[in-house]
Amino acid sequence: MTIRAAGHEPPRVALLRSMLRLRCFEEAIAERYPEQKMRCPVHLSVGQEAVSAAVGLALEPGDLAVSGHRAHTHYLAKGGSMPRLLAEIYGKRTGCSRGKGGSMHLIDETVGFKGSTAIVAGTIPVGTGLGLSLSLRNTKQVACVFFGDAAVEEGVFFEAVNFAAVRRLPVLYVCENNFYSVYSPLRVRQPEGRQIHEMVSGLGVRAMHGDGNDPELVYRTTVDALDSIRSGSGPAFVEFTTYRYREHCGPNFDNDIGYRTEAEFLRWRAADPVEAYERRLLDLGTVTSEAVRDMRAEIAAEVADAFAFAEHSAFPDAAEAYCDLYAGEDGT
Amino acid sequence: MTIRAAGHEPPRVALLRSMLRLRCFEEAIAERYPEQKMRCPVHLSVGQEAVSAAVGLALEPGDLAVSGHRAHTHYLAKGGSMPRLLAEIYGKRTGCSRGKGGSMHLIDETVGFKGSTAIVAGTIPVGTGLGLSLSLRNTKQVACVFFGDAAVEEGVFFEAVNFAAVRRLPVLYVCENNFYSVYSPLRVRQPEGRQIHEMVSGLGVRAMHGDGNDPELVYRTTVDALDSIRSGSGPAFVEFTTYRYREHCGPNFDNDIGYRTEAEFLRWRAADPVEAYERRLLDLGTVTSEAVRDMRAEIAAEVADAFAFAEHSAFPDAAEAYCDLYAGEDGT
Amino acid sequence: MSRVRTYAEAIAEATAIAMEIDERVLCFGLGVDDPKRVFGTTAGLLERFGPARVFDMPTSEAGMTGVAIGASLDGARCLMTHQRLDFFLLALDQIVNNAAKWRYMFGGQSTPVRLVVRLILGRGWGQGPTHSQNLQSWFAHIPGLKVVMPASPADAKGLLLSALFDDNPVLYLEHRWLHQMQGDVPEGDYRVPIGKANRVADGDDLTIVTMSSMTLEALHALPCLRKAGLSADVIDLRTVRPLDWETVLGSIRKTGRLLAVDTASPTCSVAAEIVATAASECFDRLKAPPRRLAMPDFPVPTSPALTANFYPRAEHIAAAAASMLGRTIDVEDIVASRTSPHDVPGEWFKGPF
Amino acid sequence: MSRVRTYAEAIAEATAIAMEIDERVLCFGLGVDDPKRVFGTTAGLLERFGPARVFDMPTSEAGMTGVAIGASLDGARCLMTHQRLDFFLLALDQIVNNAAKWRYMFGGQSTPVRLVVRLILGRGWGQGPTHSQNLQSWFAHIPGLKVVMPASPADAKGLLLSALFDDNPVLYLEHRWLHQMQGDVPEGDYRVPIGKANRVADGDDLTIVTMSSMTLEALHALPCLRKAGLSADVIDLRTVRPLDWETVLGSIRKTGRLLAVDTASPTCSVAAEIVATAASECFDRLKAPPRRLAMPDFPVPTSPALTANFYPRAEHIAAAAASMLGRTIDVEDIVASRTSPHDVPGEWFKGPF
Ligand SMILES: Cc1ncc(C[n+]2csc(CCOP(=O)(O)OP(=O)(O)O)c2C)c(N)n1
Ligand SMILES: Cc1ncc(C[n+]2csc(CCOP(=O)(O)OP(=O)(O)O)c2C)c(N)n1
Ligand SMILES: [Mg+2]
Ligand SMILES: [Mg+2]
Repeated sequence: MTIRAAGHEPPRVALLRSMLRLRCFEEAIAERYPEQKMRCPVHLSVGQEAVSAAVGLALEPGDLAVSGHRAHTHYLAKGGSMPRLLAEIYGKRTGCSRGKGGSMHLIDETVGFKGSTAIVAGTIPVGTGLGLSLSLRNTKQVACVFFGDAAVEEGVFFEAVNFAAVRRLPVLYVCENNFYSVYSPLRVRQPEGRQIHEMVSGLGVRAMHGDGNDPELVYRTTVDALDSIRSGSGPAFVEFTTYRYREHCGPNFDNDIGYRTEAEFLRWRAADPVEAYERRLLDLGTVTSEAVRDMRAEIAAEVADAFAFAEHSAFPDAAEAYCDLYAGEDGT
Repeated sequence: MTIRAAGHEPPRVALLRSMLRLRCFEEAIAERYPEQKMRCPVHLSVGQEAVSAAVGLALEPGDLAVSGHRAHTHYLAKGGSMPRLLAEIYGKRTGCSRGKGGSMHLIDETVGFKGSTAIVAGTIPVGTGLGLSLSLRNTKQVACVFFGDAAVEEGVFFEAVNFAAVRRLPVLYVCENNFYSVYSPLRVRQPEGRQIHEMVSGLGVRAMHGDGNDPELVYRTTVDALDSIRSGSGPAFVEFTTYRYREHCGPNFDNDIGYRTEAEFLRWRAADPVEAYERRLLDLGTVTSEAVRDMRAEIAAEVADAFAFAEHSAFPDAAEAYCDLYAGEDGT
Repeated sequence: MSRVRTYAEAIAEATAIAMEIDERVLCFGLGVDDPKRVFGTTAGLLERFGPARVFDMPTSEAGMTGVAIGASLDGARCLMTHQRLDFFLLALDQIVNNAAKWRYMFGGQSTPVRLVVRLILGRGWGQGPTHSQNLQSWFAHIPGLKVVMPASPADAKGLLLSALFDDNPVLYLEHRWLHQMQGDVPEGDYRVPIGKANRVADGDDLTIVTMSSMTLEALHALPCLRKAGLSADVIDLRTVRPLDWETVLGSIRKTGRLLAVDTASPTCSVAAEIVATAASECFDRLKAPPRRLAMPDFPVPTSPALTANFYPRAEHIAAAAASMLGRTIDVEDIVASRTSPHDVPGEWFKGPF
Repeated sequence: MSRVRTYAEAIAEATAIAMEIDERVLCFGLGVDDPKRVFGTTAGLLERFGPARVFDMPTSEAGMTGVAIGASLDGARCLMTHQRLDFFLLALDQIVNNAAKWRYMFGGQSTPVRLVVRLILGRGWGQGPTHSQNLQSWFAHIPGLKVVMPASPADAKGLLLSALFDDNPVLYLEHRWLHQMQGDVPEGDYRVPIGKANRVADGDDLTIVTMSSMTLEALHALPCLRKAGLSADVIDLRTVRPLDWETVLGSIRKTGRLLAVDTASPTCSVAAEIVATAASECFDRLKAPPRRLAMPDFPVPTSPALTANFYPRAEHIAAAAASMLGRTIDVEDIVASRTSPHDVPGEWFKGPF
C-alpha cells in the first residue's frame, strides 16, 4: 500500500539540507576520483539522495543501521562522520575503518551505523539479527537495513525476512530500487510484472512503496513504517524507486555503453530530486534562496574540510595490516 | 487457487494400487528395520502416499524428477525399481546407487528419476536446472521437484523459483506440507497465517493447493499444473497438505514424546488416505473387494521379492569405496 | 570437584553455566528445544532459561548465521547448533565474509562477534556422503576464525565455556561418536583455554598428533605399541586454530617422529598443515619422514560394507606408528577387543540417526 | 599456429571454440552479456551464440549453481562465471554437497556433472577483505572436484577447453592481474591436460612450486637469483587438484630444496600440502627445510598503505630462495624495475574495479 496521507510533518529544511549535502559530497568524490588517490572501488548514490536523506531523518539517533556496497549516503545520513568516511576512502589511518575497509566497509557505532559490507545482501540477515537482539532487550529501537533491488534475489534476503516475520522483529527493510544491478536490468533477474513490495507482502511482512525521489513521501512512508514497528507489529519493508546517475562503480557517466539509454537517463535527470525539492521549498517559501545559498556554502566548506582532513591524514603503517584480527590478547 | 472441477479423469484403480503398494512397502521397512540390517537413516512416507501416487501417475514417463530425504515413495511412483531401492537401503551392490548413497541418495535415470539428496532444499535448484535444459531443448518434458514444508525456508528455494519464473521454465514444484520439520511445527518456522502457496504466488509463479490425502484432487491439480507448464505458461507450484504417521526418521511411532499430540495423530489416522480411497472405490463399485484382495496379494509378493532380492544380494567389496569418484580414466 | 558426565551432558552443562553467568547468551538452532534436544546436548536449557533464550529456527542456515552475527553486534552471545556440519555449508558466506572479517575490516572498532557455532560431525550407520563431512581445515584456513575440537567430556565443557566467553567467532566441532562417552568433568565455570593442546600420553619414540575422536583412537593404539616396546607422545590438539605450535613442535623435537592423524580428507588438511610446519620448523630434528593418517580422499559411502576400513582407527594408527619405527606389529588385539559393529559408536546405538 | 593474445581474450576464445564444438555448452553468470563482458573474457559470445546460450542471471549464486548442476544432468555443459571468487561462498553447499559428490554417491550411474565455474581472484586497488580471497585449498580439499589455476594466456585457453570437455565439475580460478597479460596462444581446439604441471624454468639449486600469478612472480625472481649464481626449477602447478605429484616430487628429488608459493593464506593451503607431501615422500632427498611463501594469515586490507608488502612478489621469492641456500641477495633491481604502483597490475589500470 502506498502512503499518501500526511501522517507526520516532514522536516523540510533538514531534508533539503541533507540532500544537498549528500549530493555535494558524492559529486566531489566523482570530481576528484581521477586524481587516483582514492584507490578503492566507489559506488556513488548521486541521483538517489532523497531516500538516504529522508530515511536518515526518520530514524531516531538510537536506531541501528547496516548497508551494502553503495553506503556512503546511508552512512552520512545516519550521522556518520564525513571526514572519517573520506579518510577511509583515501586509505588513511583516520578512516572510519582505519584503512582496513575502504569505501565498501564502513562503520560508526557511535551513531548506530553498525557496518556496511560488499557482498550483495550480506548484511540483511545481520540487520535482522540486530532486530532480534533489540526485541529481546525490549527497547523501542529499530534496526534498519539498506539494500538494492538485486539483493532481493539472494536467498538470505528471504531467510532473513521470513525470520523477522516469524518473530515480529523490529526491523525496517529499505529497498532502493534503481532498476539496475550493475548493468543488468530487472527484466533478466526478476519475473515480468513482479513488484518487489508485493512479493514481500506475500512473505507476511507489511510492505509499502513509493517514489524514492520524493523526499517527503519517503519520509512519511518511513515514519509510518517505523511507528508500526515500534508499536510491536513486526517488521516492515519499504521499496523506493529511484535512479543512479553515474556508473555502477566509479565516477563516470556511462549511458553511452549501451545497457541503458541516454533518453532514460535524461528523463530521470530532468526530475532530479535535489533540484526539484529545492525548487519546491523555494516556491512554497519554506526557504529563501539566500538560505539555500548559505546552506550550499556551509556544505561546500564541510566537504572541502573533509577532503583536507582525508588528504592530510597519515597513512597507516604497513604493520597495521597485522593487527585487529582477533579480539583479546595482542589482537592477532 | 484450488482446482475443484474435474478436468481430467483420474486413473482410479491405478491410484489405489499405487497407494497400496507404497504403503505396503514402507510398512515392511518399518517392520523389519529393527533387525538392524538396514543400517542407514530411513525417512518413511507412511500417511503421505496419496501425493506420491497421484503425482507419479500424473507425470509422463519422459518427465524428470528429483527429491529430498523422504524420497522412497517419489522414487517408486516415478517408476524406480523396488528391489534396487531396497537393496540400496540394505547397502548392497545391487542397490540403485550401488551402496554409495543409502536411503537418502537414490537415482534411476532410466525412469527419469534424476536423484534425491539429503540436504533440505538441495535439489530444488537442481530440478530447476533440469527445467532450464528442457526449455532449451524445446521438449514437452517437465522437471518435477518434490520437497517438504521446511524446504521453502531455505534461500535456494526462492532463488530457484525466482529463476524459473524469470525464464518461464517447465518445472513443477510439489510441496508436501505435513506441518512438521523433524519435531518443529510450522509456527516456529514460518509467520502466522502464512499460506505457502500464497507466498509462492507472490513470487510470480502459478500456485495451487489442496488436500494431499485426496488422491483424485492431487491428480487433477497436478495434471492441471502440468498442462499449463507444457503449454508454455512457465513453472507451477502445488502444495498438498498431508501427515506423516511415524517418526521423522526411523520406523517408530513417536506421538508420545511430546512434539505433537496423540489426538492430532488419531484425527489424521482416522481419515487415512489409503483406507479412505479403498472404501470410496469399493463404494463406487470401481473395484471389487476381490480385486483389492488380489492387488494386495500381488503387492505383498512384490515387496517380499524385493526384500529377498535385497537380503540375498552381495555387499560391495570394500574396495568399491574407492571408485566412481571421477568420470574418465580409472574413475578415481 | 569432578563428577562423571557424558560428553553430551558436558555440553549441556557448559551451556547452562554460560547462560547463568551472562543473560545475553542465546542458544538456538534446529531442534535445540525439541524432545531429543540435539542428542541430549541442550537438555534442560529451555526449562531453565525459557523460550526467549532457547529457541528453534526456520531451516535457514545462511540467514540464521547472519542473524546470530547481528544479534552479537548488539551485545548478545550466540550459540548456534547444527545437527550435522554438512548443513552449515549453506552458511559459509556469512561465517567467512562477515563473522571472520568483521572485526578486522572495521579496524577493530566494532562490537565483538561473539558467536559460537556447534557443528556435529556425523559418522557411521550409513550417514553417507552428505552427513559425514569433516571440514575443520576449511575453517582453520580462514584468518579470523577460531576452531576447537574437544575429545573428552571435560574438554567439551571447558572449551565450550571458553568459546562462549571469547570475543571472536568460534567453531566448535563435536563428534557424534563421543556424545555418549563418559569422563570426569569438573564442576562450575571450568574453562579449557582455546589454543592450548593437551599431551594425553607421554612417550619417546614418536609424536602422534590428534584431534576429536582420533585422540581416543590413538589412546587405544598405545597398549599395542607398548607391547612392542614403543612409546608415543599423544598430543590432542583441542584447538586447530590457533594451533598450539609450542606443544606440537616441542614434542616433535623431542621424539623426532611425527604421525598426524585427522578425521578429514587428507589434501590440504590440518594434518597436512602439521606435517608441513614440522618439516619446515623441525627439519633437523626429524629422524624419519613425517606422516599423516586421514580419511581416504573420497566422499564417505553409505553401505557398512564400504566403510569397514574407511575411517582411521586404533589399529591403523598403531600399524602406521610401528612402521615409522621400522617395525610391524600385531594389531589383532585391538580389532578383537571391539564388541560392537564397526559402523556404530557402541552397542547402545541402534539407529536411525 | 600461435598468435599473441591476452589472457582475457584466450578465455573468450576457448569459450567460443567449445560453444562451437558442442551446442550444449551454455555460458552464464552476472555480466557475461553486459557491455564490459566480465573484463572482456566473454567478448563476442552473445553475438555469436545468442541469448539462449549466453545469458545473465539473478543475483542468486547458490541457486544458479544448482541450476547449472541440473542443466548438466540433462546433458548441458555449463560454464558459470563469478566476477569475484568471494561471491561464490554463497554457493558452496551446491558445489560440495551436490556437484562434487553427485557421481560418487549415485554409484557412478548419473549423467556427468559437466560444470565449469570460473572464479576471478581479485587483488589490488582496494579490493579489500571481501573481494580478494583465494580459496583454492578449500576446493582442493574436496574429493570430486577438479581445480585449475592457469598462469598464462595459452594455459588459460588450454585449461578452459579441457575443463569444458571434462566430465567432472571443474573450478577454474583466474587472476584479475593476468587478464591483460599477453602471450602466444595456439589456434583452434587447443587443450592443456588437467592434472599436468608445467616446468617453466629449469635449475638445480631449488624447486619453486607456483600457481597462477605466482608463476610470473617466480619467473621475475629468476634473473636476480641467476646473478647470484643460483638456478631453480619453477614448477607451475596449473592444476591444484588432481595434483601432478610426479613432476613436483621429481623436481624436488632433483634439487633437494622446495619453496612452495601460494596466492592464499598459508594455513592448510595448497602450499602446505606440497610441503607436507614433499616431506613425507622425499624426506631423504631434502637438503634443507622445505618452505612455503604465502599471503599473511590475515584478511586482505584495503588501504594501499597496508598492502605494499602484503602479497608475495618476485623480490620475496628471490629473497626466500636465496636464504634457503644460505645466501642473502640484493633484490633492489626487481623493485626498481617496476614502473606501476604496487596495487595495480599495470599502468593501464586506473580503477575503479
Ligand atoms: C554475492 C554478490 N554477488 C555479486 C556481487 C557483485 N555486485 C556488486 S554490487 C552489485 C549490484 C547490486 O545491485 P543492487 O542490489 O540493485 O544495488 P545497486 O548497485 O543498484 O545500488 C553486484 C551484482 C557482489 N558484490 N556480491
Ligand atoms: C540444510 C539442512 N538442514 C537441516 C537438515 C536436517 N533435516 C533433515 S530432514 C529435515 C526436515 C525437513 O522437513 P520438511 O522439508 O518439511 O520435510 P519432511 O521431513 O516433513 O518430509 C531437516 C531439518 C538437513 N538435512 N539439511
Ligand atoms: Mg539496483
Ligand atoms: Mg514437513
